Amino acid sequence: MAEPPAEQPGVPDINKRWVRVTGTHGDFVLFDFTIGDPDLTVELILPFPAFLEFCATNHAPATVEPAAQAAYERLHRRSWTIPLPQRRPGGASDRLL
Amino acid sequence: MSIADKSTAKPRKLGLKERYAHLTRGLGWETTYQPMSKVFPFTDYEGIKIHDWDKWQDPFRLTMDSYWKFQAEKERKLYAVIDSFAQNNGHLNITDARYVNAIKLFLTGVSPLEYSAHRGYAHVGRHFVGAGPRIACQMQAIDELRHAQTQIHTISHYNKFFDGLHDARHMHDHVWYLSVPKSFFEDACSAGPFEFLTAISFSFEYVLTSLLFVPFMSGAAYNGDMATVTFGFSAQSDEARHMTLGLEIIKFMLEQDEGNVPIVQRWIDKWFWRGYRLLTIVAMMMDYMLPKRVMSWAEAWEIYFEQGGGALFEDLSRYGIRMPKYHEVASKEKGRLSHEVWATFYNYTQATAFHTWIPEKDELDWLSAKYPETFDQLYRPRFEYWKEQSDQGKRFYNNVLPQLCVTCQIPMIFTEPDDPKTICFRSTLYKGERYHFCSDGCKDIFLYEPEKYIQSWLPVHQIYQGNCGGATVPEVLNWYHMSLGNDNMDYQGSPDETLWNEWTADRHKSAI
Amino acid sequence: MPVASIGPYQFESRDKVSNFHGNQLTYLHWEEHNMYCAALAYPLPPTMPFRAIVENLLPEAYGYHPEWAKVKWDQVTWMLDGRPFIPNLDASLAENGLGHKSVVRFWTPGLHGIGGTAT
Amino acid sequence: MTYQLTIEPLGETIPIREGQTVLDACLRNGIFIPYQCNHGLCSTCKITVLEGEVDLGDASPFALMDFERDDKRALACCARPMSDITIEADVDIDPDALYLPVNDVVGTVVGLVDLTHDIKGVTLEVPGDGLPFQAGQYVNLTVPGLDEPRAFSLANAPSKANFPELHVRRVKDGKGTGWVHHDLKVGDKVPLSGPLGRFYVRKSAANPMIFIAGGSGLSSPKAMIEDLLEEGWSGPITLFHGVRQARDLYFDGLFRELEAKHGNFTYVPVLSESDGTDGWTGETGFVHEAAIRRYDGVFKGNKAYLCGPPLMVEASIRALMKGRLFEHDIYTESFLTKADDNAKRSPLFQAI
Repeated sequence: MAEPPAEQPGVPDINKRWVRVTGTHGDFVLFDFTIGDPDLTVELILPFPAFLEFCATNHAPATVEPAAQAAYERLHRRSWTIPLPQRRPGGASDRLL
Repeated sequence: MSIADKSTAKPRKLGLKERYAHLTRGLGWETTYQPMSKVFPFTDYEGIKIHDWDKWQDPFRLTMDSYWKFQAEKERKLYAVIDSFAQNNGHLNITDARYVNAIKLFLTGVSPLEYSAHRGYAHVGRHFVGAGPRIACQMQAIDELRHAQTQIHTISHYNKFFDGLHDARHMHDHVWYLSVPKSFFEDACSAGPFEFLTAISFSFEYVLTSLLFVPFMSGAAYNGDMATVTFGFSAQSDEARHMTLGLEIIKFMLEQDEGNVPIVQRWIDKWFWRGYRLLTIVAMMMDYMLPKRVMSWAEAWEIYFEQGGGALFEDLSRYGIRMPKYHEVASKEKGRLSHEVWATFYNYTQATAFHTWIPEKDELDWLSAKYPETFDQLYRPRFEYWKEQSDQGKRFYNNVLPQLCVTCQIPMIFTEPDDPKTICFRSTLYKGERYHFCSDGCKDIFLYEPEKYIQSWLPVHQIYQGNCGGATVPEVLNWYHMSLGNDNMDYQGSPDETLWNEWTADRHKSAI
Repeated sequence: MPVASIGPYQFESRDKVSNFHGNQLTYLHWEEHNMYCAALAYPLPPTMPFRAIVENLLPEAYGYHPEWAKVKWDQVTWMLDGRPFIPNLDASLAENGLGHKSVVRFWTPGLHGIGGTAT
Repeated sequence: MTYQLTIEPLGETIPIREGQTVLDACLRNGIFIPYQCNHGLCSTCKITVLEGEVDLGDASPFALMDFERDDKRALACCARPMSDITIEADVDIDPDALYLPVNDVVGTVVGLVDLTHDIKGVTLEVPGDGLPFQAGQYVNLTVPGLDEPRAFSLANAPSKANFPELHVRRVKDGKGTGWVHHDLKVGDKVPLSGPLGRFYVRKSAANPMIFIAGGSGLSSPKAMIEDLLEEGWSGPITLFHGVRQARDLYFDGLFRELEAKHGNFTYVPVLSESDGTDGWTGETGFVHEAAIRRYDGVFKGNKAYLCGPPLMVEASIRALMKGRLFEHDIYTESFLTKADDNAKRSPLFQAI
């Protein structure tokens, strides 16, 4: 890969990505997704398996807000007992979080 | 110690609220050599009575000074990210080139609305007597302009590689299905300032916008479209401010005068229905256009309207405001909307500035699972039949233009609320002429202000009147600035698909 | 009050019949066959015989449909602008009562679309 | 080590211990800074440090961005003083708030009386300065064996700061109220913390006042009205007290006496379950219905104070709003029990 462009002060590194779980809704995970800089944050929603896949694809470490912790863990536990809808081959590992 | 002692002890600093009031309220004054009614001609005619403009609670106390600072910083980072994606060929990271069709629809259908919103807010920002709402509107006008710009800049990267993105502004003003979003905003912008804010700030930005932005942004992110996610950064962080303006204008009108209540209710009814009809394309985007899907339209409707909106209208009922009229029709339609609309674009793919396709088998299965009560019973056989025919070289085209609804301008494709097999026909006579509607919601809106809607620029009728470049498909496409065989027709066999296959073939090769 | 406005607000219909060069708009819809997503819009001369709709326009538009060949024309029921209607094939559209922007819907008994799904 | 914390725009200066967060110091001194998560994530409690140094603590980079740190912004819930400091916070300047510090005191039970069949009146004695408060505020009471303290409104006039008075209704299966009703004895020592809450009379507004109380929700209005009448408030004051039956009324005699003595005070007891055989000739029905009748449905121009169970408060808010009195002029203290308040609310209203 080519050399990254010369570092400018404060230019966000787009390869740095984070995920912060803010809540759940049924089987969906609500989360903030950040690229490079906390200013660049967007609120997203994905079904739980898609969420895991998304974090893996983006190499984004995830944190869970305390208020969402219990609900998120419930979702996580349930995902072991309910059949997951149509996982695509090569999808993310469930063990990410 | 008494309160009086304290206040004389030392002159206290102004609070943020007071300081903001001083920074804004001074911008309004009583005119002397011209009557106020001449300087502000739009404040009374809608029937809204305001007794005390100072009762306006600034929902978001942001000064221009800090606004510039904050937005400039955000924008700087944003454009750095956009550049970075362009340099890294970000378009190669999307799941499939089919996805870009959602972006084409967004750029031609939604981004121009950001610009319309800019114009609308700039206009009403001039016409409110109160300095509070005036400042809020002016700030939002700038936001909307920034949103339009950011979206155009971001999507311009895709324009280098894919068809259909080359002339969004022209298309928005000409292409048949884009008259739906265009007329929606022109209806709002040609209303008075109070109706405009009810329409856009409240009904659209507050009640319905989550249905557009959250699932759309999630779909973009999940499908690897980080370019679109970048304009999400810009837009979503402003949304919170816009939503508070929507709530404040409603509270303000409802509290200022009892007579405002029925007017506001009628506007909420009207703009709920108009907004809901506008979101039809979002339903289709979510269920059909994302290679990897986020949630079904029905699920989004349940989460964002039935539950989220339910809580809001429960609170509004304290003012005597009820749920928007025909909300129950929208809920009855949630299992059909996206299917009816995608089938419509499949009917008229020859005149559509994005590609259409029959969903793959796993996609049909997803739809069957998400719509257990409607999809297999009503729509799956249709798509399977079309697929079968297409495979035999007999692709279905609808060669006759459809009847349109005079109010929402969508083809009259929607079915009876209680009978999904029968098209819903509604009509009325006004001054001896017939007018047709897709629903009771659209008919009610017409009946209240017929003079406004008898001017509707209905694309089908305009073609027949000879105002759209000619009478043949190539002539009309030419007038649309659409390139036959490139911008329109099926994804299968399109230049987009060919190019994508080449790229991904290269990718596979270089991986080995 | 037809519209809230700051002054007189009177406009002519943008779709008045005189804008259609001697034609009038007619909407045709084959019920229970929603593969065709909406009623079809045609600019037609009011002097045209109704037969031309049945024998020319409809087959051209709907002929693709696998059930079209099975339509039993003697059993078809019609509705014009919301009222039951029996067309006189040899009379003109105007003589049949079709005006500007009339809607003609028709039902073909026994034919309920592909797989009975109104497709 | 203790520093001085000055809060602008109030101009109030309060003590803050080393290691104590700015938010904690403010709340403990009756200064309400809006906050939500209380651990550095949500940024609701963002402040500006005008003078002095703070340790920003564990504020999330999401909630407090770099350029904001450069601009001397901080999150009150994480910031700890490193010197005397002056901050500016988004506090509403409320001319009626006294910003009294929260004290932890121990009261001795000096009076226990059955006010009704299910409401116990508890009078405590707190020596020294007592428990200064603004009429309408509440205290937290530590109940043996319970982790969370229980909140009770103070029913005495603030002039009797040495004798805090609480009205405790027996909640079915409620551990805290059960303890008060069955175990508490005269002479017992009870740890209290207070005053708390932002429910107090907006005297600066000078509007006529309506108090609507339900059941044991009479405690705050009693303190507020006694306080107003003691200091010679001359504006109209109307108290509606809604209960089920005549046996549920208490301090009925006191309020009738006050009504006779003060021309500006009106007392309206309302029975919702009067069956006509009890000889009751006063108002019947729900308390908000009585208010609608008395005011002919028009509430504009008043200030309303509502105190009681959530259903009563909600019904009263609706009645007041229908009578054109809105959020700005309505103050509420809802008595939530564990089961209440799961209903989803929109952000349309902040205070009611």
